[in-house]
Amino acid sequence: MSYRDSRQAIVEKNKGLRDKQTTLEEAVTMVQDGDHVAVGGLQYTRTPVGALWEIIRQKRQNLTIYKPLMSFEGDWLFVSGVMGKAVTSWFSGGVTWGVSKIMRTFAENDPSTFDELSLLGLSLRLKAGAMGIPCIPTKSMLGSDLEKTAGLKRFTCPYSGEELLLVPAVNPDVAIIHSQVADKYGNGQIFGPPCLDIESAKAANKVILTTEQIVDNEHIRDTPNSTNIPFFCVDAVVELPFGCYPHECYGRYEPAYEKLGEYGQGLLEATDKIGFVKEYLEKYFYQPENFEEYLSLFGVKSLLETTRLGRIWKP
Amino acid sequence: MSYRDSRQAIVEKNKGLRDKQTTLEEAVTMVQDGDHVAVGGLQYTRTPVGALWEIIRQKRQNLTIYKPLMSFEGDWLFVSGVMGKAVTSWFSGGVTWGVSKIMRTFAENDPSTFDELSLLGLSLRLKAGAMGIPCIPTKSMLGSDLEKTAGLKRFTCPYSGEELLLVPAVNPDVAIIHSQVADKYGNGQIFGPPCLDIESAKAANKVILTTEQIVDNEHIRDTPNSTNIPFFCVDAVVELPFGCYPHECYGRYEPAYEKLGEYGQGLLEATDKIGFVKEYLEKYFYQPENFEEYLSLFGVKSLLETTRLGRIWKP
Amino acid sequence: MSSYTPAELCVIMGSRALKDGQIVFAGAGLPLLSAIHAQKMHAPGLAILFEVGGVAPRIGSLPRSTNEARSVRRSMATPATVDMMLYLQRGFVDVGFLGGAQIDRHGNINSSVVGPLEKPKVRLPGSGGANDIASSANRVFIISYHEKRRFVEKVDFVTSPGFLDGGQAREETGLLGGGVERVITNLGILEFDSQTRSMTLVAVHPGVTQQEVHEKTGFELPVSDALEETTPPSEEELTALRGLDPERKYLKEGDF
Amino acid sequence: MSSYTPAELCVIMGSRALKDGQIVFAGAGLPLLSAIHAQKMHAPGLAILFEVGGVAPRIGSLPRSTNEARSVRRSMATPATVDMMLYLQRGFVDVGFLGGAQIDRHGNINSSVVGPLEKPKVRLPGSGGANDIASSANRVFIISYHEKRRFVEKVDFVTSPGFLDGGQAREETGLLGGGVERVITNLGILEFDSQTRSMTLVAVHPGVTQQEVHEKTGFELPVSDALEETTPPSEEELTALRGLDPERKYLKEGDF
Repeated sequence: MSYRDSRQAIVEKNKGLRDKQTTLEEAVTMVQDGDHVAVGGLQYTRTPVGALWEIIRQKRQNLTIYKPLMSFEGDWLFVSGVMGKAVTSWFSGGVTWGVSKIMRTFAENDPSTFDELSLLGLSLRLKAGAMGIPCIPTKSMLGSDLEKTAGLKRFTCPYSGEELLLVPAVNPDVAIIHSQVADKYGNGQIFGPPCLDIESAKAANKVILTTEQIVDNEHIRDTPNSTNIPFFCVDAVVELPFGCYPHECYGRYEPAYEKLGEYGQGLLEATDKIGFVKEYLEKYFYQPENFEEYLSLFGVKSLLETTRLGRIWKP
Repeated sequence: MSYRDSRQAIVEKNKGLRDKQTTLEEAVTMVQDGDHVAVGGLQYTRTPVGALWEIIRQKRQNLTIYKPLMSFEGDWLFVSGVMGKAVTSWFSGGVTWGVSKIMRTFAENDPSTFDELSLLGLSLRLKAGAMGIPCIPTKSMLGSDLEKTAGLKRFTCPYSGEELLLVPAVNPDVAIIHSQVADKYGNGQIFGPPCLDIESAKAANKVILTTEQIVDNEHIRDTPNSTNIPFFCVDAVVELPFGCYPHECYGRYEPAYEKLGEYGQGLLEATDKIGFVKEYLEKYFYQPENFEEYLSLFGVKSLLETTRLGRIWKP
Repeated sequence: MSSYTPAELCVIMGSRALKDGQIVFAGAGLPLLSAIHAQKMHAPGLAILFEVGGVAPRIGSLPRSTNEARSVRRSMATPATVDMMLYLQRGFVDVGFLGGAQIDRHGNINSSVVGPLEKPKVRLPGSGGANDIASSANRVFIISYHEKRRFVEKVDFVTSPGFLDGGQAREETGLLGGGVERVITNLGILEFDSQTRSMTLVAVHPGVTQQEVHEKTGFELPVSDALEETTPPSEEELTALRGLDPERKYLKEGDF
Repeated sequence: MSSYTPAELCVIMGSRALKDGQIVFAGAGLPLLSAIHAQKMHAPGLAILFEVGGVAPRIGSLPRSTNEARSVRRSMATPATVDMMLYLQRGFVDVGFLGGAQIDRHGNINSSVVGPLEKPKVRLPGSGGANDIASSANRVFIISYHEKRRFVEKVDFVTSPGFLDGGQAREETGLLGGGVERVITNLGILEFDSQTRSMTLVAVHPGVTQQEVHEKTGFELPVSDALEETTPPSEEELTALRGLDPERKYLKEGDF
């Protein structure tokens, strides 16, 4: 979508104070086949797993996904057919289970499915989009092969004579973000590092916000310094406890390392990698009636354990 | 100072975790005659009045001052000879006492003492400086006379074909900022709007941070989401309660409207405007032994009253 | 005009121009009163932003400036100034509401300098966020007291762009915001011709003659074929408004 | 090398290279252990930053990635990722500490692809923040296991720039960070010639022969006239280190 069209999308939408609470099913209908979608969090921290789970269930196809670093969810998005292209700085599973074999299968078979940028490069694409400018200069990636593969243009600053690269803005069709707290209007409060979620929320033309907990607007007004996603960016709000599980949500729960390990180790050992992930999707994504049933498959013990470990102010 | 020199200034300084507490007198010696200085706050909110008070007492000369909107402090900086040039989007006193006659006297006599930019334009000059880039594109100021008077260069985005202006970065020699809370390392927590203070702290080569209250580093670690000025930006920390008085400090005290009125109305009625400000400076700036004595001239009643009115969570 | 002041009239006309659900950047004084009045009367989902970092605050005591803690009272967020201004550039601000200023035929505003910049007759405070609002808000409303010295053929200095030299000049320069849509004065309402982008009288307030408007305008002012008379403020509108400024700091008789 | 593993040796050499007061961007694994070890041993004022948003955290349980809450434990601030990476660009990061990777004679690192990009033999995970660190950190240290397939004449893909084609190539392209200053391996320490910007062996660890280094390097490696032998890790250094990784997740015997 062009720079002007992306601005027009913001101009035209209803940004006012209205109740934006909805169901996960309904919220996800904002995402259309072929859309460019920014996904919040970073690697396996604060990934909006629940919203991606529903997108996979709704069988959206051929999305271009922007995420600062991709983790396990990248496997699921590729194998389900949801993701046609990953735009990221890093793509693998966890650290202990080696390089993602799913990423390798897709990217080695068709390199155009994985567009690599440096982390700052991708950050600045979203940042420029958030700032309402079509491009922004940077020193990063100069001279590297990423400069060429990303098709970046050189730029000489007319004031200083400095050589830089220009990174083009990106304005995704939708951003999907998970916050610890939000109100019904869409004021989101992310605790811990906001990753690129603030930039994504401003850059995207529409925003789906899932949250651990909906709070009263008066609580937001009591703690305005903590609001980092303002309501006028947001189009749908869904309360979704454990919405990042089995990834982590800062201050709420740690990653479910054991469950991630079952997946990671299983994939490592499987002969048919794609088949293994398809079975995983079948069991955990397509079969459950709803997100609570999904969580039930992992069990209460895991939820309690990750919660206990995830406490920030633990002694 | 050139883009490269400003980077080198950051590269070379000791940015580590060390006790940076010092006295107001000592901290202000970082500012040299002729320096470019970013001043925190906006109009009369969270102005670092105490630090400016000490700069005026130390008779620094010919500074270029960057402030998003200038208020009463602009009069004092001009008349004391501290400020040779104001770079700002707006320069007057308060709202009730008309256009600042001091600003008019200086700027009508020598227009080069007041460089006007739009608020976003000035914000982006500091933002680019903070981001470590020498310039940044914007749509603001296009076609206006500010484009010409600020000497801004046009720019065509090579990706979108959009016409924009390039705003040159500024990296002030020093930024002066007042926060509600800080630790000895210089981790500053600003509550309420941070104005352009975060950008200024990153853009400047040195940072003087005055604060209402020094807190233990463990308090900072308990509330890391509230830290908006990280320690490695900061070079000196000074505990200075009522450090914005008679301006306001969000959540701590409102402006001392009555005292500002005495100044504003007095200036309005004075025949010799410059003489009036000189007397004001003599009485409130040069004569007091220290900042406590300065505050004493306004009296306990005003401090208590502004504090009472400044409470955020008042019933 | 016996039962309301020019300021009250303008604030209520401003309030009526605002719609529910809009995001409004409002300056202190009459624009802010218009926005709060609209919230009370017909636009509960309208949200006000302030450049200092206020996001949909709940205004109590009227702030003397939009740049102080009173403008951030019960705000839903407290963004940095640069982020507030960038919301404009990204298209999030539906209405930029500017106060009185020197304004010309094409809606350009001068708040910088009367006379030549090199040798000013009067140096004014400057833009603040007004240039950015005029550049990038999706539409701009202006409230101004109607007098000849304010409504000039050509401003001495374009601080904030309207339609520049008229016609397609604004679009050609690359600006994206819609520009000035409406000027509300104590005499009537002015809009801009879609071709020439020249200010045109589209409505007069009750009891105001076209003659009076022409006399108080510093350039030849076209009049719309469909000139209307505005509906005077209702008692309900006036009562709601007066409750917002009980000390009548902004609503008093006379110019503003 | 009986009393310590190659990983332990490298971490301690890395720790010694760090100075008090430095701001260090460290990846998970050995670089992070070096930085924490330096803090404990000789650099209490050294601060570690993580791209996810950690600022001088107090690491407890070792994180499996630097991008999780464990890396933000008792952090002094939690900036956005873009802001963390921009600190690099502004010059705030004294040392960028990168882990093992394919590295060439001029210090260029490949973490993207083995073989041609259009038809990869192995697609690797990619840069993460490594390109940005290599581009803009004031200096870069690399820890790598020393083997022929890692130390190559020319990397297939320059993910992160060292000195590019050597000589003045890095400066000429406009990069500002200092580039790779030191490569620490389990065999010795390598630095870059100030003219050619080619990797040069400047020290070997106790018990390591030059011959062994040459055998395990995939290009002709110049040796410094002033070749030194490093001082082996002390008991104190080893004890401190082992306390940081009691499960020996990272410090175990073998390559890393």
